[in-house]
Amino acid sequence: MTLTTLILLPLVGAVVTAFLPSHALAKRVGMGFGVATLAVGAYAATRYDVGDGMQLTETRPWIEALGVHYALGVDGLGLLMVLLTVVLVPLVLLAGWHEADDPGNGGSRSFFAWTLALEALSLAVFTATDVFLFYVVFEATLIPAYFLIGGFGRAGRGRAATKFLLYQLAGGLIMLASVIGLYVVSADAGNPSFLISDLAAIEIEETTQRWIFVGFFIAFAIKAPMFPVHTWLADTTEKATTGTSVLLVCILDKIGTFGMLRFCLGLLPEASQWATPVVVVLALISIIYGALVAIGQDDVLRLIGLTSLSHFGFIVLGIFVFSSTGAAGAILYMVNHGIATALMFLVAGFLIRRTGTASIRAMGGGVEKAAPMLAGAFLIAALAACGLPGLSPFVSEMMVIIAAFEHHWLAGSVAVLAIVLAAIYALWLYQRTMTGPGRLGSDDGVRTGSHDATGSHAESGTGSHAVSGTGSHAVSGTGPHAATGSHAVSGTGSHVMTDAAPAASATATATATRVADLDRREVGVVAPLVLGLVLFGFYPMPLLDVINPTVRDTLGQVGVTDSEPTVGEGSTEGGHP
Amino acid sequence: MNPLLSLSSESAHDIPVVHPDTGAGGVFDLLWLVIALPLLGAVVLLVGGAFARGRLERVGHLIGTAASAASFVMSLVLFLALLGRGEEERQIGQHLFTWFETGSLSVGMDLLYDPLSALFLLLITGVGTLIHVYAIGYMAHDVRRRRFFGYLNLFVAAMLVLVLAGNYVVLFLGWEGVGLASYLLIGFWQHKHSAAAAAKKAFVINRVGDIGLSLAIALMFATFGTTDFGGVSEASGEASDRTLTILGLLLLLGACGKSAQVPLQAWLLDAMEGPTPVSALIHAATMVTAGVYLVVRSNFIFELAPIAQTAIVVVATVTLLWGAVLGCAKDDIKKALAGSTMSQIGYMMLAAGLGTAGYAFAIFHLLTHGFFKANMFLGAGSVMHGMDDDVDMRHYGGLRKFMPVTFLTFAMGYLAIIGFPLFSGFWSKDKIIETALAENLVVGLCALLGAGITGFYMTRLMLMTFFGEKRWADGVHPHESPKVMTIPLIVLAALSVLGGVLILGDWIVGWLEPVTGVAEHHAPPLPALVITLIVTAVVALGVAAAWFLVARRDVPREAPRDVSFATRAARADLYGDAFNDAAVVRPGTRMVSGLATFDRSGVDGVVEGGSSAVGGLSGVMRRLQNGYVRSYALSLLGGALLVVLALLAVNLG
Amino acid sequence: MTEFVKPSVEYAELWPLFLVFGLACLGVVVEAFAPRAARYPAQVLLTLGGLLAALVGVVLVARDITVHAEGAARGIIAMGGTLAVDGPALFIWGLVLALALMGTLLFAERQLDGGVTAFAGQAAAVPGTDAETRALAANREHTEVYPLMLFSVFGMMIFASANDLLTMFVGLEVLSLPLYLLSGLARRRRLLSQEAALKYFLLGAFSSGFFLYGVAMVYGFAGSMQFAEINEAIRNSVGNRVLLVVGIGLLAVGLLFKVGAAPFQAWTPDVYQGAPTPVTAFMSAATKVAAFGAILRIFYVAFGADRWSWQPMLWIIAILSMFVGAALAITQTDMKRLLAYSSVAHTGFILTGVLGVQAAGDLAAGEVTSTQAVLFYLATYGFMTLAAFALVSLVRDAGGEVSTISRWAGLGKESPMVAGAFAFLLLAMAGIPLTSGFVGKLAVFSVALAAGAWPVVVAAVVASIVAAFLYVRVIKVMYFDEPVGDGPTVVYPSVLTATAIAVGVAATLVLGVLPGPLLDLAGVAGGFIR
Amino acid sequence: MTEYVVLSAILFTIGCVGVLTRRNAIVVFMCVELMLNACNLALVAFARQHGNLDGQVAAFFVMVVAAAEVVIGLAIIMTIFRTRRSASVDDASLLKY
Repeated sequence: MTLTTLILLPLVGAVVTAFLPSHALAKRVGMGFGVATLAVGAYAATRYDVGDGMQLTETRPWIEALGVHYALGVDGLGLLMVLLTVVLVPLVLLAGWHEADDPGNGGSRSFFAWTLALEALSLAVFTATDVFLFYVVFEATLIPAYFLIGGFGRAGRGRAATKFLLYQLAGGLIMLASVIGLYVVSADAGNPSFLISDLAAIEIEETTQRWIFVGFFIAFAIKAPMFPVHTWLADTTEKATTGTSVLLVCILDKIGTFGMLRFCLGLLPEASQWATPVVVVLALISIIYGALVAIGQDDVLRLIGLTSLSHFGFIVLGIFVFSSTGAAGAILYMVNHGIATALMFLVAGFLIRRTGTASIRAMGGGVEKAAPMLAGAFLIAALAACGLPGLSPFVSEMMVIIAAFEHHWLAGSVAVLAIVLAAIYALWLYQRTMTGPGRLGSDDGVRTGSHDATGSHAESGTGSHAVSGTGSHAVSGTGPHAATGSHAVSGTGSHVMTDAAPAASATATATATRVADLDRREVGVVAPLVLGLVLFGFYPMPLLDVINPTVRDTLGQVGVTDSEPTVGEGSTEGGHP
Repeated sequence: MNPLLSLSSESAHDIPVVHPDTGAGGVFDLLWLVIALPLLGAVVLLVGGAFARGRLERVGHLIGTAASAASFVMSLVLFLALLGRGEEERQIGQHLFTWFETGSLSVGMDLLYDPLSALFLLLITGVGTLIHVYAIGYMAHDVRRRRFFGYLNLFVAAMLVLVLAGNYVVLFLGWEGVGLASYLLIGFWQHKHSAAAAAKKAFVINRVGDIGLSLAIALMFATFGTTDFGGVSEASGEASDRTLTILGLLLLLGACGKSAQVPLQAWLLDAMEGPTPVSALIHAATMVTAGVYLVVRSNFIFELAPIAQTAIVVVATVTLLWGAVLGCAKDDIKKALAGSTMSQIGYMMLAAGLGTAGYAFAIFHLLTHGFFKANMFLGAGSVMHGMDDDVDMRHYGGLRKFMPVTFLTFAMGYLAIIGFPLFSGFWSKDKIIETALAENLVVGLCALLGAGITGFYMTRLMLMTFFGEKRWADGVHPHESPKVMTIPLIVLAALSVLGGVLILGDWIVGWLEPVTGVAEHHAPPLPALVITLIVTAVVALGVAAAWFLVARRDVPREAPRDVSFATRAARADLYGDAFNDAAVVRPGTRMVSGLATFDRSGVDGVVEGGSSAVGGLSGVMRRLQNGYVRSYALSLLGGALLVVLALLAVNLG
Repeated sequence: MTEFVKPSVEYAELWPLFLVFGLACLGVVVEAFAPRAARYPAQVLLTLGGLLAALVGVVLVARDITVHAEGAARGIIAMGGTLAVDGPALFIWGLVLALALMGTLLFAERQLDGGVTAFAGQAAAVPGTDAETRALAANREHTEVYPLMLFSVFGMMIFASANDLLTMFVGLEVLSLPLYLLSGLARRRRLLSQEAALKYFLLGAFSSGFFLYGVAMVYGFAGSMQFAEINEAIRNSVGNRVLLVVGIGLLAVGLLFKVGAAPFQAWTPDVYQGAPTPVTAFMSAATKVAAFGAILRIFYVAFGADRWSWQPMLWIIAILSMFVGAALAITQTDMKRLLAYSSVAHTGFILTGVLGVQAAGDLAAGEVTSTQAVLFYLATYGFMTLAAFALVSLVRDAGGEVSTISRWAGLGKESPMVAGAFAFLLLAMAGIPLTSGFVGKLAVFSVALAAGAWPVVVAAVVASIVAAFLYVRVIKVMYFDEPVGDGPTVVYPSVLTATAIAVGVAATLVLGVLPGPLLDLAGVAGGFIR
Repeated sequence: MTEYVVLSAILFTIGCVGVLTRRNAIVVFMCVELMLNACNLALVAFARQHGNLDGQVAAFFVMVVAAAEVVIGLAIIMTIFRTRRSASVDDASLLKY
């Protein structure tokens, strides 16, 4: 019942939240449900026994006429995805505490309700062990996602939401054909059933398997997303709020790669191997293409969205090279990408809320000076995106690259190019948004073009105007920063805050727009993510301990064994006897 | 292979196998502390700022320095302990924890402490601590000094990880860690566009090198199933020549990035945007030499990959001349020094590329260079400090009277680098040129030429800065730096002078033998003493040339424009940036913006186009629904015909 | 020529049918003799009560029905071989009656339009004349609609259970004729309504001409109108196959016309738009159910032995319907027309199920049969369509219903309940899981795939993607578009319409989440008898 | 025998063509009736051929149904005519696209 509770809790939360009388109350209650779900998720994790296959299972017939069961269970992969979901959702809620109440947005009540609904359905997706149930919740996640995209965010979001939904529905319907195919196959085998365990036991004829594989794979490729069916991604992340983007990219899109592991590899092993060359090439294209296109973006959120294309390329690559290193790397990457990209999106969201624009050019940089913590968090996210060792994505990226290299040297060599491209997009982004003197850094910058809007914001700010000097090299007179708590955004729409700095520094030559640093709530959002990045960067073994048995089982299903090193005995414990 | 470039290669049996002793016990159990101390310092300084900002601002620099100093003490203790062990027992391993593990892949957080690491430890923590002290003064007026020390500590910790790593993945961790620290420190004043851009450029170019290192790691896993130095060195003999050559070239690519070797040299001069202590520590003494460390550390691969070794020698030779040429043309004191750094690292790489015979000298030169170049950079910083941060040497002149301590310490460094007899650089560079000549004549001559040019540009720098007329603007009041800055200078000057003692009795060669193996002796074409004399003579020529070209003429405040092509080229970094721009950046930018457009109109266009095509079709079809009942009836009849014909076709066809 | 035998009438099984017919006749009598004021309550109560009783009757009959002589199918051949009361027939009866009940609720709704129903005060009065004005002023309304509807329901029941061609033809006409009239009785926009009636009538008559000619051809082939005998004749392949094939084709035309399959769909949008919305709701749902009952019966029972000859034809029709419906709906600007095209697309999907018939031996134990799938789909479709049209009737301004889609902008904010329910129904039509539409699609696709009709399934998937677009578009308009000018308001209906909507939405939800019982029921309904 | 069927086919075709070409609703309707009668002819002919009465009975039924249809049809057409003063089917084309 643990898993049912886990799914029902946020679902009930969504319904309750939706009918509460006030937004403020809805936020508290919604948050409460989010945290409670986190607690249940943590409890489920404690009940999980590493290396024991599918666990916490619940199976009861649902639609007997179709052989459908309400069947839940988690293996290592599922557990990690569940944990990722339950951790990220409260953070997203916390990060979007004020955002949904902005004029033009749909209000916090519905934001919280939809988010919880999405959480519930995502959890169901990750725990479903019946193909039908999986498909049902897989598609059902689209509804809350659709309303989250369409209801909150920037102008043009309705169109983006429609595009998102259609793309996903298209994928889902194609998959439906394959789901039905599986059903027919199982019926022909004499036992119409959708249970994964039943289906896995069936030997599916090769041609049929390939067709079914294609259906599944297209759907998952759209979900993941992969080149060339990724174009919904950038549009969506560009228009939606960053919280929504986190839910989409960090949780929902994982369903794609999750499905590839669970269904493509698990149920259709021969077809998966048959498709490997094509999939690997597509993954490599995604890796490189995503990174290149990301470099060319001006919109922060679009850029971040496209980086995920590159990262999902890595995950898919890891899955389809069929080695334990690759698969484990891919699963680990799914977790790490979730953390890293969540951080990136949320910090970018904080930034955009302050500057009032998502255009890199219009932002003009210079944020670091006024908001070092914001910039620091952003930098950590950027470095995580480019796979810096010491931050968690490195380990997974390295594992995938190693596995790809072992698969074919060319695959590894192409994939590794991404580390350069990632450095370019991540650091160039950082450079253009955070560094430099800022858009009001020079005297003549004050009255030029699009800067006016924010310039007037600064003027209308109520606090004392802090002025920073840029005279000599050693000066960046930001002054001692007041305690972060005092920076609470007033919510009146003026996001450009002034800082309490000594008037003495007013002798400097140029004024800078003051962007408030992270406040306590925002630090609360950022800190766990940063902590996770660093912790799992240095010590990912807790995750890998959960992942490895799952990988072993999955690859056992496929029936491949790892290639041996060409020389040496490859001592497992390395050079320490 | 070109006979002129052919190098001898030793047979496999005399390459020492790395076989660390993990049960050394005693003080060696605390090996991890060397890294942990500065790391802790970094964490306290960077994260602690969020909690106790005010108090930490006041004592942050002291904490940072103390962390570094403690690490130095630790290194010293370890070094002494290592000295106390037998020659065969000087490889200490420590397994901290398993970093990641899956299937057959297992990477431990392993440390390896051996004679090579020991020397690096001393260099990093020793010079590092001195630079910390210096920075207390240098950064005194920067409001973000706490953060600066945090970064410095981070750097020290990462660099220590790099040199203490027991396998290539951990090495990569340190490798990227120093890259990060370098990025943060180059861009420390990131409100300046140039600093931010330089930081990014450094990181990105380094990443190109990292491709090599990453792939090397992948190849090692594929080949050996491990990246432990022990495992790889044990099994390297069994790998195919091709694999080893590729492995060597990949490692070289990595080394090129980190050590600013041609063709990945372009970032180093820009990196001078960072505060001067950074330039001294990272971009002169320690980090940029990581490439040399990598090559020496990977001797068990390179010894079996002669082609890769040849490649190292070629790259190193080109770089040592390239850097020297840049050094001649730069008016920016730090950039001139940076050119020199490139050139000197070229020497080290050259020595490392020469194989067993050269490893020890590479490390020797690395150490002495660490001393004298740090010394000179800090000296340059001291000059800038007195000159209101002006870096243009054309605005200096005659400073020796105003900053005597700086001048004297700088002079020690100067004499060391040009190889003035008995100064540290004399010993180390001489050994390299000697070995190079013994191995290959062309390379040796190039190295000799480089020594001459070094003499020229360093003399030029010296003359423009400390001699001649004063050329600074009104309002600038050159003055000596405070004690906290000059004391490190003095210590480093002393080391610059005395660094040569390491070679006494070939101590360093013997010390490193457990790592590098015993070199076969190749007789140089001339007696060693003659070579030394020739080198000294060439250097003297260079110095003399500088004297005639610089000291005997007025130095204009503005750089003359009508200069020879060679000068122009050298000023433009030998068109390195221009080449990168034309070959990579601009096509890259075009491709990226093209792709971005393609993504929107091409890939997405298919989707959007598909949907609008359906919409258009729908719009056309809907016109058929024209409201006239008779045309509906017609369509009905048509449908009936269709149905009947279809049936007839199926049944009777 | 045998001597005349008085046919036995199986009252025990047929009484719901007769009850409906009797009620209809009674309704006419009421109309003739009851005072005007009493007619509305009398008719409504009579109809509701009667339909409810008939529904209960169907359930009772279904419970008691016995296994037919040959094999697993249950039911009896009644009325001297003209009617077959078997599982599918009873299922369809029940469904039609349930939909008719909901339809009656909509017919009786008076709160939406200022205290009168949606039907013209006096259909004979020319629009714009004094007569009309007087009729309006007197709040007159046509109460004949109830008996008309009952006749139609009667026709549908016959249609679905007809066991010979002639009965089927009679059923077809009995169900159609009242609908022609009902279409023309709108209170507002009478010109459109009358035009719809005319078109429906002319085309309907035209298509019954084809149907009848088909009857003649098949009769010519088999020498009998009885389905069982036709089947025998095909099995033994006596007679002229050309006659048979042409006959099948022409019969198909008549039936496919009724379900609105392409290329016989031309009337659907016009009639759906022009007819009074309650009528549209009723007829879009119930007619399709009954007509598919007839299609299943005629193709499975009469032509079942000749499956291979008509399946390709249905492939084409199914694919055409799905694409024409989905594609044309995209550019519609009127909600009712949009729903009409959507129903065309649904026809295609249902046909996908129809053509998924397999020999009993090819089915695995427990596998969904095509009959089961189609019946289930019909149930889901009926409820959601009816509720959707009912919801359309709530969105109004001073001029009556507002069915222009663009004017629905912002409805999500203004009336979350109505917009939410409508969005839910649209999602169900799109086939999103957790709605009945999904299970229905799954069922029909799986039988088609199992029968090897994978090209149709592929086409269906593609068409579903296209169709998804139009549903999503409407949701987008309601939720994310800014309202332009004075938007329409949502008029809150009386308990009647509200009940109908609630039932429809609830059925859509329940059948989506727990489709098991109904699927089992459709399965238990089992095969046709002959 | 065949002749009757052919004749009925011809009549049916004439009816079809009439529906498609004539504008007057009444005439169109009469063409439909013609089609129904063509069917009747065929039914009767086949009944004769097969030697059973089913077809003849059917013909009677068709006539009854046709009569009912006439009632409904004329009612609708009349209403339209009264409203529009025209019985042309082409005039009633407001509902389109």
